[in-house]
Amino acid sequence: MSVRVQSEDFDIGTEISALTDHRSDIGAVVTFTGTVRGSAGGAPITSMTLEHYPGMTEAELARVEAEANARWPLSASLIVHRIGELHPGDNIVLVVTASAHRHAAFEAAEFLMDYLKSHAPFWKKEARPDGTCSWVDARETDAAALQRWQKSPSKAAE
Amino acid sequence: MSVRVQSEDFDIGTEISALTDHRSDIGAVVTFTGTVRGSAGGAPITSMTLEHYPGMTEAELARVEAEANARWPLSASLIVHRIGELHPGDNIVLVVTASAHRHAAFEAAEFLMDYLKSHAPFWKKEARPDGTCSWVDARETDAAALQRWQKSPSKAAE
Amino acid sequence: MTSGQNTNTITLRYFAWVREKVGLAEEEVSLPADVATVGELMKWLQARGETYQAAFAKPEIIRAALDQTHARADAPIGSAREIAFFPPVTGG
Amino acid sequence: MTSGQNTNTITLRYFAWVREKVGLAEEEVSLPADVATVGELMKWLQARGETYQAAFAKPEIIRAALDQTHARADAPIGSAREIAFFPPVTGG
Repeated sequence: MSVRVQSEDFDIGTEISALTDHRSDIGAVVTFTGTVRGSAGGAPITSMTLEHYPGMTEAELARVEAEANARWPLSASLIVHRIGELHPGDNIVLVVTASAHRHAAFEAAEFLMDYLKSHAPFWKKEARPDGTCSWVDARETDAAALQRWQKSPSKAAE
Repeated sequence: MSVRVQSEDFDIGTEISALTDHRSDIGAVVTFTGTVRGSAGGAPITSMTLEHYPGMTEAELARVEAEANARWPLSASLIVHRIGELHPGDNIVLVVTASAHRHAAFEAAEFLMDYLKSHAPFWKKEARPDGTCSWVDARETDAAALQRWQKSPSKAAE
Repeated sequence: MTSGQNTNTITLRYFAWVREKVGLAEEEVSLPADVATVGELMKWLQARGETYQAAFAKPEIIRAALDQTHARADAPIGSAREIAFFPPVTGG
Repeated sequence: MTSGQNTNTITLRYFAWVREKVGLAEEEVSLPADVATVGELMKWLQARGETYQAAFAKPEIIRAALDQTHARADAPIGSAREIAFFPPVTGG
């Protein structure tokens, strides 16, 4: 149950080990890693800069993590989000969820990502080869993705 | 797009790197890791032995992976399943899916696990501290989990 | 077309507790002509002795594969070379 | 209760293109008494000059937070010490 905002890269194996080593109550671990794609809307990008709202970011991430832990029986969870200038292929975000059973781990990870995408105060700016930059527009599908979490999960008790 | 059956442990970070290094078309990577729990039905277990059907196992895993790739626009996927004697905390299975967008990666990973659980010819035998052993019963919930994949995925085009 | 032809000989394979109860991992058998489906084969096996009787006492809970592909009890054996019997799978 | 009391002074923070258009990351302002909600504050800011006019031209697409918690346009400012304005978030 922790959240971090950092410039440095993260190592997925290390993060999983930190959560799960020496524990035998965990049966399922799901990770989600978001990475910088080399193009946006068909045009190449050279870098992506992530701005955030220090203080509020950590508070929002802690809130969504607490909500996930209230909804699913999680053994452990982690959110790491990078800030600053990143390049195609770089890691942006990591979510890890661990539970006794797989559906809880899957659903909680997807829930965390859907909420993070719509609530955590991060903004992406893309730079193109010609030197121009633009802020990424919010996707309507991200708001729509939240709808499914309005009712309680069907498979959490399994 | 590959499947492996092996006695040796796997390293999640290494497996992700092998799939995603030097690629900039991937935006989302989901991993599922199944691990041996230290108890079953409230009673401790000392080890778990995985038997399989050589030949058919690889064929079934390749089939479910091909089906996932037909349903979702995956950039890469991997299934690794261990066999032999394992102990509490040990890794059993790894599924990795990579796609441009997160919902495809999440859904494909969950689909792979649901199908693997019901179709891949593996059997688990648990050993208890008193020296007795028993074969794990198939869970009805695993068969039920397959039902949701009978219709085509709703969010794959996103 | 040669006298060595023996289209009824197939390999049977057993896994998990089916293997333990039968006491064999695999064997070659010559099927009688009236055993045409997977279900009929299970009935025929039941009659082969005590261990088979124990293994196949509840054929409805046993799964089968024809040439390494899942098959139901009513599936015709046809020209399959390998038939496997096992409990519902529990991997993952 | 002292003469140094100044309950109307709050910190405004701007992020992403709102920050770029306003030309400031943060500032202290004294709010007039008739600015009671987040939406009224955006209207008041619009009138402060060209850069604010550009940043808040379409207030319906701007999001706000009161003391680091998401707030809608009709949310009362109340005793908030920090109000932030920014585009819809795009992290993850």
